[in-house]
Amino acid sequence: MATGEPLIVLDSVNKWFGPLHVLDDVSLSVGRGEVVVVIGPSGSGKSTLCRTINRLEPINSGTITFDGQALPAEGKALAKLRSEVGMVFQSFNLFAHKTILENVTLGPIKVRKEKPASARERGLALLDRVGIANQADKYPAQLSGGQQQRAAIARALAMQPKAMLFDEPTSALDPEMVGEVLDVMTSLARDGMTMVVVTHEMGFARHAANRVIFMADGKLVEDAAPTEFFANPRSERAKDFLSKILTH
Amino acid sequence: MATGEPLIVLDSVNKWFGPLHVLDDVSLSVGRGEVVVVIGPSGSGKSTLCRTINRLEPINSGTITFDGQALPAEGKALAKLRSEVGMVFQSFNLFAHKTILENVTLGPIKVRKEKPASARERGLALLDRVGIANQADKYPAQLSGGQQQRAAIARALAMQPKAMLFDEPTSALDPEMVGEVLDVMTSLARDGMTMVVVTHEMGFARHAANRVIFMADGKLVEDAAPTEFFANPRSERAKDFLSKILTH
Amino acid sequence: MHVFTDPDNFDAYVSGFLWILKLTGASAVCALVIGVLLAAMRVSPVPVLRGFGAAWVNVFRNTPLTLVIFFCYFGLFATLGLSLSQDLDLNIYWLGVIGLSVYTAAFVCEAVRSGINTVPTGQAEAARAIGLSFAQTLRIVVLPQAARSVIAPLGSILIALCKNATIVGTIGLLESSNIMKDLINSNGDAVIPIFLVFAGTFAALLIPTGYFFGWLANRLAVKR
Amino acid sequence: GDSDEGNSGTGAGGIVGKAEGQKKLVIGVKADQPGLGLQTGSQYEGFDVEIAKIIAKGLGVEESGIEWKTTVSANREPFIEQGTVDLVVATYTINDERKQKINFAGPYYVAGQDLLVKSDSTLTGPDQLAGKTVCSVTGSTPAKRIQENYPDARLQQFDAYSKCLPLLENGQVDAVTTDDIILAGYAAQDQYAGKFKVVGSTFSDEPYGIGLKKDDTDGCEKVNEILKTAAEDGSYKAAWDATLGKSGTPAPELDTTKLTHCGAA
Amino acid sequence: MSTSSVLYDHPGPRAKVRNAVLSVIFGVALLGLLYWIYTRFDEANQWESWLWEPFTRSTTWTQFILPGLWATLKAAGVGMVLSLAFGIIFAFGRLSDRLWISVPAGAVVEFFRAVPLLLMIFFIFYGVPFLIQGPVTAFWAVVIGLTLYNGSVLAEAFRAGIRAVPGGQSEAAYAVGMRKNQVMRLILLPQAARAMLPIIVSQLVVLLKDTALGYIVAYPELLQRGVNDLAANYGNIIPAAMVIAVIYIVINSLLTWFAGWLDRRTGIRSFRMPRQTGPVAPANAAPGGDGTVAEPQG
Ligand SMILES: Nc1ncnc2c1ncn2[C@@H]1O[C@H](COP(=O)(O)OP(=O)(O)OP(=O)(O)O)[C@@H](O)[C@H]1O
Ligand SMILES: Nc1ncnc2c1ncn2[C@@H]1O[C@H](COP(=O)(O)OP(=O)(O)OP(=O)(O)O)[C@@H](O)[C@H]1O
Ligand SMILES: [Mg+2]
Ligand SMILES: [Mg+2]
Repeated sequence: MATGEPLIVLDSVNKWFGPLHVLDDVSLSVGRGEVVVVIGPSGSGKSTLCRTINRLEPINSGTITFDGQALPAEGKALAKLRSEVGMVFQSFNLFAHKTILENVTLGPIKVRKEKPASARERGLALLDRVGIANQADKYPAQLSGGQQQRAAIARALAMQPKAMLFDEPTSALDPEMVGEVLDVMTSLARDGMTMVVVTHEMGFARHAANRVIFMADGKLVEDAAPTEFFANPRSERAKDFLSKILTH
Repeated sequence: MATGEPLIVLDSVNKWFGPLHVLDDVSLSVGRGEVVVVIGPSGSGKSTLCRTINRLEPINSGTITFDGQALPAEGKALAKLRSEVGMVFQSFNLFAHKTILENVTLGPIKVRKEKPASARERGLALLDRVGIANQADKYPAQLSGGQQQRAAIARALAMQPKAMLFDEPTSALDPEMVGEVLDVMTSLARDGMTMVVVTHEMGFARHAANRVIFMADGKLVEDAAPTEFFANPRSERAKDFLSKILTH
Repeated sequence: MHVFTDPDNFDAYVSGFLWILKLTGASAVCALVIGVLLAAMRVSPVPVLRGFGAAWVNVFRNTPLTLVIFFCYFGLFATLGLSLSQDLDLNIYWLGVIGLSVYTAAFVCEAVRSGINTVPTGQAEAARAIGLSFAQTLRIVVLPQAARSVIAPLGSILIALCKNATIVGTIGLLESSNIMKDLINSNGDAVIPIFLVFAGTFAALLIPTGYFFGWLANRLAVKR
Repeated sequence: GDSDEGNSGTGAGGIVGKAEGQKKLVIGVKADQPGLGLQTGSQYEGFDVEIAKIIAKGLGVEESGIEWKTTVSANREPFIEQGTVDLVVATYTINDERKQKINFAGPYYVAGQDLLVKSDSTLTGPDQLAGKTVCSVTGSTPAKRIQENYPDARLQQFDAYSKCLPLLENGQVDAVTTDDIILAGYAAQDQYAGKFKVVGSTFSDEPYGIGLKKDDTDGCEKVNEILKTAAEDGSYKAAWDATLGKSGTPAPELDTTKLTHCGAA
Repeated sequence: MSTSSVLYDHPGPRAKVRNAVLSVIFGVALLGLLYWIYTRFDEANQWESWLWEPFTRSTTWTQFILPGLWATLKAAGVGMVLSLAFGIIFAFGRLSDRLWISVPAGAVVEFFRAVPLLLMIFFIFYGVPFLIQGPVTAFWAVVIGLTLYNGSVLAEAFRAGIRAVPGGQSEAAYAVGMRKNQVMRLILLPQAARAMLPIIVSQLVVLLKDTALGYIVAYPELLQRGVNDLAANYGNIIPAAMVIAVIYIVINSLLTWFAGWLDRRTGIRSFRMPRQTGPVAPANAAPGGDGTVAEPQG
């Protein structure tokens, strides 16, 4: 699906946490409309990779460009960049003291200075799209995990982002709720959203991803089409990982 | 595998949390050496069922017998019963201020008044059995989730229980660690341990269970052999649930 | 009870508690303002401000209040010449308010800071991820949630402040502890009833205050 | 009620009996009054302390048998009533209110409330205190007297006189008030030498007594006897000269005719 | 500082400059203020050598400060031991299932938390002797007062700590067959004590400072000996108070440091309060923010 110049480009990115080399010379480019799934064992640096893209984590060396521009280091420019990159977390992170609708409209109103009325209208439409329009006035704690995560997706979409980052969006969910969140994500992918998704849901990787990236120990070990990757992983690490995760 | 009289018998058990009917006339018997897997949507009462069997939750009506005797209501007799029923929790619940080995030997020493030396020896053997003998002197927080859960299983086994209850033992684990815990459970099942297992791991249900029980809204909806249940669920609820959980 | 039927004694009792209440009221407001400022310094990205906040907290948490009050009188007033009122009592009162405020502010700062720490980091990250600025993140997302988990500890601090107000008696304000001492000195036969009346008044003021803050904290607690 | 429960009765329970039997006494003195009762480390020194030693000696108790106990103005009666101390020699003014609770021997000295001012001050008496700031100890008799008789004076109170002095030096207070003898003790201290003066117009009589248990009449009479002897044999004068007399003030006469009746009347 | 860094972004180049500038401005202002205070004290002759000279004499230390310090430490030490015992007993009392235990325990704790320590100590010294028909020494008046107040605060801290231990810990203990008192003793209390260690320590610091209130019954502690009595001898009350303040700060910092050291040494490092994962029973699991700060009495 990749068209034109790539939207996200990482070039020789390195990052340390103290002595720990969490991102080891990672280069990656994600084209517009492309869906990239990142998998790998725990601690391999997947979340960190995700978080560097909207600079929730600064990097130590290398460059990251988004939509042709190097990531700004701070200030307004950085806030603007972040509002263009939606992010969905494993633990939802809905603002606990705001209703679902307020969660969704907060960004547009405070960052984009949209009028409350129009933000509200768009917010309701988005909640409807993710299937929880009837929960708009509840607080996050009153919703099931699946509903919360869908609200979090709506919140990110409300900023009309150019790309979306998902960090294990379903791994905190009860199994019967995983499906409803994956459905929303699949429909986003179909609508042409550029997505980077850290996940263990191999089903999603198989049908929705354009590429699968396998990380281990901070290194980008494999980068392949899903069919190829699952049928025929090249590295031992990937084989080992897949065997652990797919047997049961 | 069921032999002789059943080990655990629940007869018309009812339980309310305030207005909520969490266990609705549940009757169930588990034979010696039998492995029963309990599945069902979130909130259907699976955990509660599990917890009533060693009376971590008291019931409102009905009877539960264990090894031919009605569950004692309190005091020494209750403590003794609990020590005969091993329990493994979703969140491991290892004693955070004790090392792994101390976790395993605490029950034998303090409850069974075993000598520390012999408890230690048996404890180490059990840790070896679950594959973490080399972690004996670490604290829970220093172990991965999979290792912690195996330690929790060893802790339960140290009391030489007549039956083991598992409440979603793998759902707090990273996917690549699920396998190692299921392996230990499968080997226990093969050795003839009586087990009640609440889980979403359909693979385990398929190969290790003698029976699968499906719960919904506090009711025991289906009770069947695994092959039969997965191939041919009788109720709509079960069909719906399976479709949600098996698609991705 | 004959002690309190004497109108002079009764007036003294009332005026003693009035001083306590006035000290508590003014100091509570000042301590809250200073404490929040200090907390803001302690979480700020500016090292000197962080150091200043930490030093303040360490100094005042480790010095007996009696000494702090002493320095307010002998340092601020007697040496630096800070006179806050022509009226002797009012001057002592305001010096007492300063002492209680700077001392209590150290505890308020720690309460607010640990309140900020109870807000899961994900909340601030999510706020930044939708493009909120630092100030917006703090104002719209972090502080409202921190405020709620800070209420119960602030309640305890307020209660302690009220009791601590008795220490201003050491620089000559005739607040309840001095009044009680006086009454006991001149009514040695009624020590126990006198104590029970004073202790009981404090209990009657402060136990409900504690329950009120507990209730408020529960009501406003953010469900997670 | 009557304090006759065994340990606190007269006779054997009084100080005479205790001094004879145990050769020990617990004596309460001030700890923070230069010239009268000042604690330096474990030692106490001052006129009161010397008087206490004379009385102990008269009762047959060696200096080593004395256990000194710090008292403050507020805890003297309770200490005596509760038996924490046997005797109190601590700038203890005899008055009727106190006589209700305890017994007084003495007076061994008649002090009077006075003012301590800077050497160059023009204050000559309490009548000029209006609008001036006077410093004293919270709840003390001198403080109360100022409050009642000179309401126009501004009264600053602390828990100890030692806090008043730096303020007097700074000019934050115009005078310190309490018994002249106490003031003299401060004025005579090295570090204030030449800075302060005692005004010298006393406006009250403060006969200093020796406090003991209310019902210990025997003890009281014995103490009075000892004081009489001390006046005669010069030990009273020696006590003065060794302490307050150091500043040059000659020893006062001890008027033995004024000694109390020990509650006998 | 990792805790606060989540609040703000990792500073970029402009932020770094801004922070440096703010640091300099604020630092200079602060130094200026300190210098001004210094000169004002100088004008008031507070730096004159005779005021400070006593502190170079050993007798000042051996006769005033050290005995005072010893009295302070003695009262604080005994008070700490008794407060901890009182705290544990009353925490358990309040958590008891039996109303006739929990209600009186709660009332006692609430009462002693509400009465100013100054009044408490004064009353124990002057009032209690009437009740027990015998004297109470200044030492015990201070120690008992400290125990009743700080013990009550600690009881609340322990109680909050025990309630903050995730429910799973006690369930797991019951599940291996422990009785209620074993669960309390072996599982809950050790974890609560460790989790609450910072609060316990800061309360002990408060306790140590509170010994200063002993002045009201003429207990010869550090403040009494080192400020009032010392100044009665040398007439240098402000310098004396400065020296004593520094001593308090040093001792309390040492206490805090010692607790930290103990903390690390006993391997608590590897201990972390477990997080409750998975579904939490909505009822009794509310480890609220209560009791996370010591009560700043005296
Ligand atoms: N703020 C931090 N400070 C120090 N170390 C960190 C920090 N965040 C992450 N790490 C470490 O960096 C490594 C990579 O972390 P990361 O969260 O990116 O892994 P991951 O692949 O997302 O793992 P998981 O599947 O468990 O989420 C880990 O070893 C982790 O402990
Ligand atoms: N202590 C409690 N007090 C009140 N309600 C409770 C309590 N424990 C559980 N419940 C409620 O009882 C119902 C059944 O809970 P239970 O934990 O047994 O379900 P479950 O099938 O194990 O669900 P899950 O798959 O989410 O673990 C739920 O609605 C739950 O909210
Ligand atoms: Mg991750
Ligand atoms: Mg459950």
